[in-house]
Amino acid sequence: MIPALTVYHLLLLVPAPALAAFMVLGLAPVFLHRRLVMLIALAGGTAPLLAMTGMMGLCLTGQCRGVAPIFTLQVGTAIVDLALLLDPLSMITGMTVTLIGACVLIYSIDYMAGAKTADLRRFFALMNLFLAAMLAMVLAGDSIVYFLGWEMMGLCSFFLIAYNVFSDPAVAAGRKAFIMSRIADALLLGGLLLLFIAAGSVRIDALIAAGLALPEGQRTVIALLLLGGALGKSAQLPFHTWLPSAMAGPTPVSALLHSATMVAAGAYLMARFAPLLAASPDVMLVMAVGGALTAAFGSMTAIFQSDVKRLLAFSSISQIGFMLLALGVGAPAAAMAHFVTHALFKSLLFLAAGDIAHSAGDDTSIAAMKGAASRRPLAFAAFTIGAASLSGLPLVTAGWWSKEEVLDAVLGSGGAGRALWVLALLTAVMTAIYAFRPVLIALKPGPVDAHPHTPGLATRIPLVLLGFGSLTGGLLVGPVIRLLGGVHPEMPAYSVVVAALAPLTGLAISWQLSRSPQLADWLAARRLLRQGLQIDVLYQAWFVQPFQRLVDRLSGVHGTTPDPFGAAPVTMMLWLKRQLIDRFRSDGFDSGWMALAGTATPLWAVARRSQSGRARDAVMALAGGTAGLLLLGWMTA
Amino acid sequence: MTSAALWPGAIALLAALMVVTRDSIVHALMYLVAMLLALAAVFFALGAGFAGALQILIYAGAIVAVFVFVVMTVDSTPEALAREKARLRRGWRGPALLVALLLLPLFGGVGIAVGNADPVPVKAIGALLFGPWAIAVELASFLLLAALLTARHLARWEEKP
Amino acid sequence: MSLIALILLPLLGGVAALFAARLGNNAERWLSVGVLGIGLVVLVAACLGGSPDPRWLAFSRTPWAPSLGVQLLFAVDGLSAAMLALSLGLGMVAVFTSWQTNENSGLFHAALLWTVAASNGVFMSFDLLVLAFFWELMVVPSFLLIALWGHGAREASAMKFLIFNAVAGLGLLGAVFWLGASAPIVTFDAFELAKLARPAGVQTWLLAGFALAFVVKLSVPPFHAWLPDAHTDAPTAGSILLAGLLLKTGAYGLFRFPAMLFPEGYLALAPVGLVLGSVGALYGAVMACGQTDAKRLVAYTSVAHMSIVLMGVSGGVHFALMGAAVEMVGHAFSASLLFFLIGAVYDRVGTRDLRDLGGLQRTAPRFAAVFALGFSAVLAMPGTANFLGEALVITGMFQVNWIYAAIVLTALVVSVVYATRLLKEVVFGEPGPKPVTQDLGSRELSIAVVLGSATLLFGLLPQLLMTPFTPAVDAVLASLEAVRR
Amino acid sequence: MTALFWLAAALFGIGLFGMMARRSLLFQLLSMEVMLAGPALAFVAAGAARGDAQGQGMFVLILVLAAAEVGIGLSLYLRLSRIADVSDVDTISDLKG
Amino acid sequence: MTLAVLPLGLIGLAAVVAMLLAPRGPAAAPRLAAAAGLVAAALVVLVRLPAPPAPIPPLLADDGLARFGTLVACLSALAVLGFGTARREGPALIAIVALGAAALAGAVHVTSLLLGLEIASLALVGLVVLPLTPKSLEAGYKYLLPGAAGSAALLMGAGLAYAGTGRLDLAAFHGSGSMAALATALLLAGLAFKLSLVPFHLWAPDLYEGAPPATAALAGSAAKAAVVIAILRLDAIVPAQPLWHQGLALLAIASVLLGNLAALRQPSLVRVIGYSSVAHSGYIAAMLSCGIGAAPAALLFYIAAYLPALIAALLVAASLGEAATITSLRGLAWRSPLAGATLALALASLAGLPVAAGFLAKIFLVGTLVGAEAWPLLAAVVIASGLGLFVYFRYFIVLFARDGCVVLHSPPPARAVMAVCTAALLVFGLYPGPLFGWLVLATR
Repeated sequence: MIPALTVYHLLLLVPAPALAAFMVLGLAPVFLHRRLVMLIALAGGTAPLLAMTGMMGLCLTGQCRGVAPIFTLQVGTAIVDLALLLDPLSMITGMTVTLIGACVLIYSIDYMAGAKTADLRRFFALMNLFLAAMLAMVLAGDSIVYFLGWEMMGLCSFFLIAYNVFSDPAVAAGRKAFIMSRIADALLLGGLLLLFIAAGSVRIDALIAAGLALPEGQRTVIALLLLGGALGKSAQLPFHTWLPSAMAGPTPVSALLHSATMVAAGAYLMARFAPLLAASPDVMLVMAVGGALTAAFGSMTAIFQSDVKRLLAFSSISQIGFMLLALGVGAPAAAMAHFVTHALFKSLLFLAAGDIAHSAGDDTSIAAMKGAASRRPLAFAAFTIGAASLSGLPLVTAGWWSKEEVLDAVLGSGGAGRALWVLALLTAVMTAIYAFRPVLIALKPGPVDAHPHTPGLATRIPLVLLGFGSLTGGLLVGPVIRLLGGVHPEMPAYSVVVAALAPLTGLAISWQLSRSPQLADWLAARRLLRQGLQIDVLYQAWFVQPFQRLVDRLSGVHGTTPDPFGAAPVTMMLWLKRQLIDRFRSDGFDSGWMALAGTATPLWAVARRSQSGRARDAVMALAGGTAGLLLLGWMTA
Repeated sequence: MTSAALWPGAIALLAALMVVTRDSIVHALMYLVAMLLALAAVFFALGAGFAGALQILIYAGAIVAVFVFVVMTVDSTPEALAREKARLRRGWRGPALLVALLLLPLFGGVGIAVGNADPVPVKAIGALLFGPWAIAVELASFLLLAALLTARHLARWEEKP
Repeated sequence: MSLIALILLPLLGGVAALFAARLGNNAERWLSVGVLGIGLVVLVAACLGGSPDPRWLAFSRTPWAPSLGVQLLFAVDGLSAAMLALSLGLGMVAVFTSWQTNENSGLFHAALLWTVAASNGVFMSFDLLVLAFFWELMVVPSFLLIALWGHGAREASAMKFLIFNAVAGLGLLGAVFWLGASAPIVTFDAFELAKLARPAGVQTWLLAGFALAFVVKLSVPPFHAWLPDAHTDAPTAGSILLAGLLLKTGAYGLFRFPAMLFPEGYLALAPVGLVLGSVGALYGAVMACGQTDAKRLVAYTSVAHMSIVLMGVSGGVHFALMGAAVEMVGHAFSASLLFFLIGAVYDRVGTRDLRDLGGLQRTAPRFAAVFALGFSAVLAMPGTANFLGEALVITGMFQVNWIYAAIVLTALVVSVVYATRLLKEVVFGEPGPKPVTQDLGSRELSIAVVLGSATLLFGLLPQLLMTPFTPAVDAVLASLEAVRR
Repeated sequence: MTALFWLAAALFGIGLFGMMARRSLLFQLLSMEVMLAGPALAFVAAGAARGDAQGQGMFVLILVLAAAEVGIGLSLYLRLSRIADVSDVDTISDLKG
Repeated sequence: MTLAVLPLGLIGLAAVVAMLLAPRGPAAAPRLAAAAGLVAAALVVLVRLPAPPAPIPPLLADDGLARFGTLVACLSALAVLGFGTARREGPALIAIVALGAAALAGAVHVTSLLLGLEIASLALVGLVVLPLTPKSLEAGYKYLLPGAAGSAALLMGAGLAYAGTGRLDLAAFHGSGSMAALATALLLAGLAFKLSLVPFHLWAPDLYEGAPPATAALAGSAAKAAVVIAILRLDAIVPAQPLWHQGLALLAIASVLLGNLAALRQPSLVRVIGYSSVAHSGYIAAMLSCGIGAAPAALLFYIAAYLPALIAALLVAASLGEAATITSLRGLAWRSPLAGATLALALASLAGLPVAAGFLAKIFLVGTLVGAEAWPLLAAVVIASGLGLFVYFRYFIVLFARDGCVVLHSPPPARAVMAVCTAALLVFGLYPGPLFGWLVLATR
């Protein structure tokens, strides 16, 4: 049953170290010293990067398409064969995930120094489990391992958001995130299973082939289900409300999960099933328009945010909107390129923001960033590079190259492409505005460092690494697109110039905003916009409260279960008792059995009274019975 | 032959009614004797001489005699009689209805077409009782034995159970 | 011959436990564990020992009361072997969990062993009268377990449990006797009766009798009223047996006999099963969200999971049936794990009210870790047997009708709501008024780890379950196929 | 002949009425006698109509039965009269419910 | 011909000898005499099992039913003797009741039917009033008086049947005219009284409470079994009358429901057993009304399963001395395991749950009803068994309660009878093969 070993079985080595670290940290019942915990976590976090670079080497030297089967199983007529897959898409995403993962874990060694050992163990165990799950999903060659990784990420995100178990908002945010992502998982599971029925096998390529062979209507349904799964996981409209509240988790979690890797899983899903989606144009259109709208909505709401982490959260929503826009217009290569660069500069922004917040006594509001430039020069510089790359300052930053690819792809896609291009440009401007607001505020003079201690080496290395990546990442964009087989469309000159001008105008507007105080107050006043058009409140009213009312009615507000459906037989009997029996005034009966025998007890009282104990009644009963029988006999003779 | 039996039958019916409705037990007992004798007359009319004789000898003689001994113990003071009459007044409608309900089908359903045959000689009854029915007579003796044992046990004077 | 030992051993073991209680120092506990252990060994030996009929792992037929047409006809295939192992294994877990209860522990262990013996009987016997005998026998010892060692309004709940199941059993009794008596030569051998053709209308009636008993035992709404009370007031060991074992007998019965004996009836009543199951799945899940007592919450989750099993069984397609079988095993482990853990909290804190619990993450980290395992199992997280079962059922439902699949998916989503609520109330947050002071002992931890790892084992290596179940599923499909055409 | 059977039925009815209506134990015993007279008459009449000895044979058995019942009835009456008000049998009813 | 009557003769002899020894000899002498006679009679029946039937022409048959009836009568009388509470005339009366039951079981003629019934009833009156306490006297009175009315009704029926057909064997009730219908109605009324079917049942609970438990056991076992056998014989001849089956069905539904309902909250155990005897008569009547007459083995098995349970339960009640109420029974299983186990098993058997023979009895009951598709009856039986479960298991729990200070004194023979009854319930429940086989043979 275990197939012959091939070189691709090395793929198993990529998620293995992280899984091993989780096993040791999470489940081993032995006491681990604090330093040992950090060491294991670090090993578990960085080893996948090495393994992945090994696989990248293999991929670059030509054999970039290989499948490593794990085991096969016969279920009825279908064959269930689990396998890992190495192809350009999984290699690029894998490399990004391992790189960002390593950086964040190194950073969190220093960042989480304050936590107790037990909590630290739990934190690192979950981070490593997340890493293993994400890598499992990325490298999965079949839908079962894929879905296993997909759901495990949701579970880790719940536990990590609710890491600080004592703060109720964090736990509530965790529950909200898990429930909404579970809705998405349900849709995805539906789609995958429908494909499994059609394909009779779980291999993704077989699924896609079977999907293409399906009739038009069924294929659209499956594509919509997969899209639903992607939208939910990547916090796109209409499933976006959980991401801003997920910021309640620690910053490394936000950096790794809720910005770079997990939320982009939706885009990866769409890229993985791109051929199937391409075959249903209307779903592509929905994805493109949805992506563009989410991008615009995300960037617009980000402008009005008062907390830097929520600002970055809305920025992630917006940037992933860009990726889905690119996928929607049929350019998965551009989307994945933007995914790589976005992972780099967004995690940089989060890590830098985290360090600045540390210096301001863990207050992540933008106002608290005043004077950050002087307090934490390196973090400030990193944040500035990140912001530049996010807004896509021309030529100098990685963000520019990948956004340029996306904009070109949108423009070149014809049809609705032109309108979407204009919307994308407008979003680019707004992105620049919200990106540079915190930078400009940080330049203003501010209070001295709350607890002065120069950040350790563990904080500085990731910032430098990611900063360098955000700047030179652009060089990677070309080879990535070529590797993914994307075609570089020839664009008219004016599009490049306009794309370059957009971030600059955004920077200028942002400069104006930081200068005039009344504009700043106007911004602060816009509460409606800050809460993202209060869609969250809307969901609360439409979905959560009615569900809660239903639950309370069914199971009783204080939980003493009337359980109407279960008690139906008993309530019916009680009703019958009231109608038929209560006319006989029966004497008292002890309460212990009342609940159960309530229905039968008055009947018993009637029966008992019939037992009057007088002999004459016995004879009368006998006479009555005989008369009855005689009449019956006489009639039926 | 059956028409000759009708008159004593009517007397028996009347006597039975009186038995049940009298206040004093002695009067009731007297009417019971009258009923039994009337029935004996019916039996003779029907040619069942043996049955009639038995009726007079054992039923009217022995059983009623036992009754008389027991009746002696009853105090028939005037207020006891009044109480008895009052009780009867109150409670007779229910039982009367039940009995009427019971007799309705009986009267409706009963119908004997067969005529009358010559009287049955006593010898035939003896042959029957000590022929095929011998076991029945033995069993009857055990019935009486059981009654004897019970009566003796009940009538014991000293309290020792 | 050895198959009868699987019943005699626990029965006589129970009687012996009654007297062993006087010897003191846990004599009856080690006796019970010993008996169950030997039972497992006998089971494995029987299964490997091969049998005359290739279809069955082990087969034994011994005439018992020829005048009545009754014989001890035991046959074990993959599904029954799994159920028997489950029954013996959970019996052992139940014995270990109640290592402290010392009131009349002789009768306690006797009742435990008799319940296991009775359910072994149900899982093995193919003579319908013997099946009915063991079916009704299961009720009495579990009634004792709840009534004497339970807490709260235990007698009322025990009585409710007894009346619901025994009266429902009447349906089975009537159908069984009439089925046997109407055969040309009076016999209760299920295989012979399966061969006799019967008109569809009669089959539906008979199946209704059978199904009533099984569905009430499976606790699918509206017949589930006894489950929450029985679970809330049962002792931990009782809950484990009730959830892990008794519910499974209902599921096993629905899996095995309807298709074999009444194929047309099965096809006629399948839609009813599907509708009942889908209503139950949603109703159980929603009810679970509203509970304030932890055990009641888990009880309602059992109602939901068992309704999904009912849907799987009435699906009539390969995936649905296989999913139902896997879900039966998965739910046994996950429900037992959660009941065990909640029982452990109750022993320490004295209350199961969710409003008073909490803060276990800080005070009992080991407990929190294992509870997370149980949490992910009840949540049907991929990698657990529950997910495998439910995913297969959903696939089956897609083949039957996509609405049913949508309902199971919704139930899957709602399961997150009550699972996270349970976790939030028990593990997260500030410790309640009576905090749990001392973490899980090594005995308790080993039990929890065994149950948890079993769920993961069958989740990650599904072939351990699926390959043995395939012949059972194929048999059901074959009998349906013969009729469908 | 049918008139005789009506009479038998009537006697049986009157006996039954006596048992139910009268409150005194002795009257109930008397009514028992009247009641048994009914079937006795029926059997004798039927036997006579057919000229068959079995009718009178049954009469003998009924006689035996009546004697036995009177025996037990009266001795019970004497025993009960010591412990309860035998003139009103309704008072003898502490076994009930 | 003589061999068939030998058992009856032996029991009669035992009765007479016991009567003679009663006043003078040592207290145990009458008991031993009666027991010896009964054992001898039982042995004779067992020895003659394979022998061909040797009926006594008009009155008594000697087929399987008669032998089963005689055997049951002897065994239950022996068990009641085992109670050890019968004084002075007790053993003689017990023997006479056994004689009556044996005669009734064999009766194929109106005379033997009447005599069997009356011997059993009047001897029972004697046994009821044995302790001469006010309660027992009242119970005796309440059994004698309606009993006399019942037997008069039966006689009236027989008279009409004889008038109509001129025959006195059981076939007299055959025929479709109104005379035969009225005769059958009166006959059914008489027999229903003896079976304590509702509305003729009012004497049963009072008798079970007032009389000593030994007498109640005898009434419930020997007398009832013989009446059921008599009805079985009639059922084979009489069914021409629609009244017979419809009447039985109506009586059955009433007794099954009222029997269980009235016992719901009864504090006293003996009264519960009284009501359960009414209910079980209802179950038996239900089976009879569904034409069990064709294959009576199931009904005989029902009796064989019901009797030990009834005797065992009453035996435990007897050995408790003062009234066995739900409070005084607490913790019986821990105080004296044998009595506790016996009562628990008896209750489970009456409720119809496995291990005890009652389970198979319930299967036959429900199976017959389903077979005859008598849905109203089945509904009544289902509701009744639900209520019954509640009644019996309310006592079942109390047995295992931890508090409670019940004291129990039962002489060795009583403990032996308890053991025998428990063994009987277990063997019939777990290994019914041979018994059912013999019953099928007996009733072919």
